Amino acid sequence: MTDPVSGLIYVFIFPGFLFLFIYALFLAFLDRKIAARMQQRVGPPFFQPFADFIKVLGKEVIDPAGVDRVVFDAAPLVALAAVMTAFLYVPVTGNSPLAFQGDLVVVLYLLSLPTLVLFLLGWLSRNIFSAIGGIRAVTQLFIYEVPFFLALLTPALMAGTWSVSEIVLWQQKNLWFVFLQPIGFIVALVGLQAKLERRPFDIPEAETEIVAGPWTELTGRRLAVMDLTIDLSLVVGSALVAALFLGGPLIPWAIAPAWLEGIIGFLLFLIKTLAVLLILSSIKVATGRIRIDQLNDIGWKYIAGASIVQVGIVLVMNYLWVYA
Amino acid sequence: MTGPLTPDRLAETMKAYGVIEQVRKNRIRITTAPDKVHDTIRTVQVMFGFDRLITISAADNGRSLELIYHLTGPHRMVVSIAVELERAQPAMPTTTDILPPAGIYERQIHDLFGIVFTGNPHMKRIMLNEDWPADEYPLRKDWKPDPDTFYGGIKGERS
Amino acid sequence: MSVLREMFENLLSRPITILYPKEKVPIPAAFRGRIAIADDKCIGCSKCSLVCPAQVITMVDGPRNVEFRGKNLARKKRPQVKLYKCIRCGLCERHCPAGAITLKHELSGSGTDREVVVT
Amino acid sequence: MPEVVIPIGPHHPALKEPVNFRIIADGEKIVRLELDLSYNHRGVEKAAEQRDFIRVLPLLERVCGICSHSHATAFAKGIEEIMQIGIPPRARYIRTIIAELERMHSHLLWLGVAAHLIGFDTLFMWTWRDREAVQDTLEEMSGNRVHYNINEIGGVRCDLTPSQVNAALARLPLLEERVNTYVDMVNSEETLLIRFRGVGRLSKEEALRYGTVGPTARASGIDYDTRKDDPYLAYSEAPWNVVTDSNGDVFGRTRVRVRELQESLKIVRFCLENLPEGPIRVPAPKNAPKGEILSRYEAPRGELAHFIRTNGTDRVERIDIRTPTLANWTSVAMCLVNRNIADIPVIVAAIDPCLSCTSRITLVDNQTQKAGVIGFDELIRRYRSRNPEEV
Repeated sequence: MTDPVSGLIYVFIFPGFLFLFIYALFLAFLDRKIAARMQQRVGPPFFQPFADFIKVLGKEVIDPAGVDRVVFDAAPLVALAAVMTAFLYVPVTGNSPLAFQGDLVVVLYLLSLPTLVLFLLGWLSRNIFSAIGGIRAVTQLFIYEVPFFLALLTPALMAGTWSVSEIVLWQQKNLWFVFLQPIGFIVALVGLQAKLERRPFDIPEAETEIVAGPWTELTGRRLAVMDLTIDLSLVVGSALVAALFLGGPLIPWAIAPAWLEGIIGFLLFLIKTLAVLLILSSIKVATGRIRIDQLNDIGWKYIAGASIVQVGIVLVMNYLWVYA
Repeated sequence: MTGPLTPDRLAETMKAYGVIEQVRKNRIRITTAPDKVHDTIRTVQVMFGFDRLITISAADNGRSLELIYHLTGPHRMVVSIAVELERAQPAMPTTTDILPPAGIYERQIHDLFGIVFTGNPHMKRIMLNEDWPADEYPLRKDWKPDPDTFYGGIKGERS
Repeated sequence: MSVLREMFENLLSRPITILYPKEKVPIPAAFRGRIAIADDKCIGCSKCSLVCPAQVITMVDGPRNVEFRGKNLARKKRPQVKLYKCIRCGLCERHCPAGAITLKHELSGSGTDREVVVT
Repeated sequence: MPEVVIPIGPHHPALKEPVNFRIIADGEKIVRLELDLSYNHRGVEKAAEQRDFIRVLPLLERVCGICSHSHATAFAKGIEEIMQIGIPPRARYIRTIIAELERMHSHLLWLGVAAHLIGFDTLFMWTWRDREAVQDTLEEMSGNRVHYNINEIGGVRCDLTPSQVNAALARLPLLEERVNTYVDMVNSEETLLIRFRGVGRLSKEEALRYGTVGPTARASGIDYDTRKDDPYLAYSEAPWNVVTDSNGDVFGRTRVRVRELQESLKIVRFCLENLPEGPIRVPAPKNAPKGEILSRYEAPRGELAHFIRTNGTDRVERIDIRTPTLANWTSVAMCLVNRNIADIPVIVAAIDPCLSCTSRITLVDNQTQKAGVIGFDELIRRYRSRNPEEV
């Protein structure tokens, strides 16, 4: 990082927390609006997620009997912090200055923290529904984690580097990975949908079966923070998939003035994350919730199988590439 | 079972069990004694294939309590087996062993009319709330909601 | 996945829900709304209070002479309806010989005093 | 996980109305359950004995919100039979139209709720949007979307003007087209198939033995339909046929209900097109002669039985209402054992429970896990031992 001021701005203002907060609320609104319009409903106004966040923040915080208050307050904050730091390594207007060799693994690890926090919350709140919800959250984590990581690591395998920014650079020179590894792209999208516990995979908080799963006892600011975490991880997840498979914010041919390239890069970033969001929303609208044992069969048979096949193809292509 | 079942053929064979009357085109009503109800239903089930219990209705006609078992079968005929029980000690052998759904209706009739079904596996209170006075049976004619008792949260004022 | 095709058609078409305060839903002719009593036609026969299932119509004395089927009657009583207890079933309107009591198209509104009466 | 008691309590997002399950589950598998109803018991039968025939009909309509016309028509046709008065053909046709419109709006409502219970909210929104066409027709004809109050002893309260008939006919083509899309959607949509197929399977013998009625029974291949077995109103004249299915599981019940929608559309179109002219009411006497009748009616959820006894006054001496949901509760209890917790809402919704009907008279499932009372398997063992040739 050159000088501390631009570093601070990078971390806190522009592609950092403030932008992430606003963009997350916008994406949450867009997600609900697309789903509503697909069901021929009008849908919420653009500030609805922000209004929800403020309202829930103001609500009274109820501690269930016999619950360790401190941990119950701290857990959502841990999840929020994890997701926010994950966003710093994802390139927004060009390469992220904080990039280092292996930041892809860090981002993936930070993204899976909220699920563990959900399990902890479920177990902590001493309520039968949240306990079952917590167990389901962790079971689902084991099912989709392996294929999701494999799908996201195959671009790194082909690009030969473990840093998200360098993968984006590699794609700038050659093809985007969505054309090179289509199966990996599909598995990544399905894994992302499962990580965010959205419609086909929202088994942990299946409201018609176990009230709200781990979310049952969350009230007031805890609920607001956890909701925000899920919205943030939607942004981080779709930005990550956009960066790894759709070429991120860089354009193949260079343009003279540096600041213009930054703006175009940012616009590209927006367009690509919105494209990923459109796909995720339509998955959410088109499907119904599946049971945890069905997820087990589908998860291990098809999704894991597909990601292993993808890794195989990438190894073969690497082998040919090196000797071609 | 020679040929399709006709009301008079059914009436003929069931004459042994009690008074028969033809209520409507396809309906027969048999009035029998309480202890003969069980095997009346048995013969009707086995010989004439009445495999479905429509309902067990109970009524209080002032003098005595009446129970009517309505059964129907694939031939679309309805047989109603009626039985009369005296008011003081209304008791009946249960029919849950030959009609599983009967367990449901018997427990409800027991709550509302106080007819005891001997042999019903679990005569738990089902319909009225827990603090309902045990010996009061609301649907009997002589029961009136007396104003000062509390019926599950509502004062018993006259409707 | 026939659902997909219809979903994307809906995405581009107008939503079907009506934003109530701005656009109003048309009220059909037979709608049973707020009760209204035409005092000039009422002959005080108290049929409506007998027929009312919720027993909210009480007859209060209201002497008046009324012209009914050519004859001139001096009626003694007229109906009074507890507005917020009325279930708007329309039986009074159906059984009133003089067509005095009808259900309008407006809603009966809401209020705290359950004994509010419409005469 | 040790055996855990999960209270799917009276207030639960999956249940539209208050019913209480105490599920004893081992992990995700349900081991035993105890079901308890009567949370909105209102003593309708006692109240009905104190109202004369004009004032009792609105009360009976309020036994249930969704099948209000069923209760009123079953009662009215029972009393008319005791009084031996025949209602004019136009009134019969109007009652059939309202009955079938009520079946359509009840089935569409159920399809939406079933989709919502497995999280498929899109179908929920679409079915309830199409249901509005049925509700608008009902509101135009009777003045109210739910309690139509169209019945009277001796006929119908208000007539159908030609404009109402044409407005209703104008809505039918769109409804038919939408219902056809739902029929193939139910058969081909993977999201529904994966959650409905094989869940809560009832064989034909089990369905008969547990006394199930309506679409739940017809999905297991039993062709009982009171409109065909004991024809009333205009069902003998309208061209329609009984819908049965062989699957027996929730998927089968969905198919039966959706195809019944098509049949109802046919009946409504037939009745609207040849609505006979003539009066809509016959003056009915004030008192009914002494007598009793079992009036059977095919409500949207199954066969509804009103046992009515009159004693010569203008009030009913006894009315015993056995609603379809009550008859179906046993099959729910039997289907739920050793299923997943995730399947509870689906299986419960499959019989389309209408608790306000049932709560007027209630049921508790006959397996309780209290000490001293036999459990479910013991009940079956005793049942089998008593009549080996039966099972």
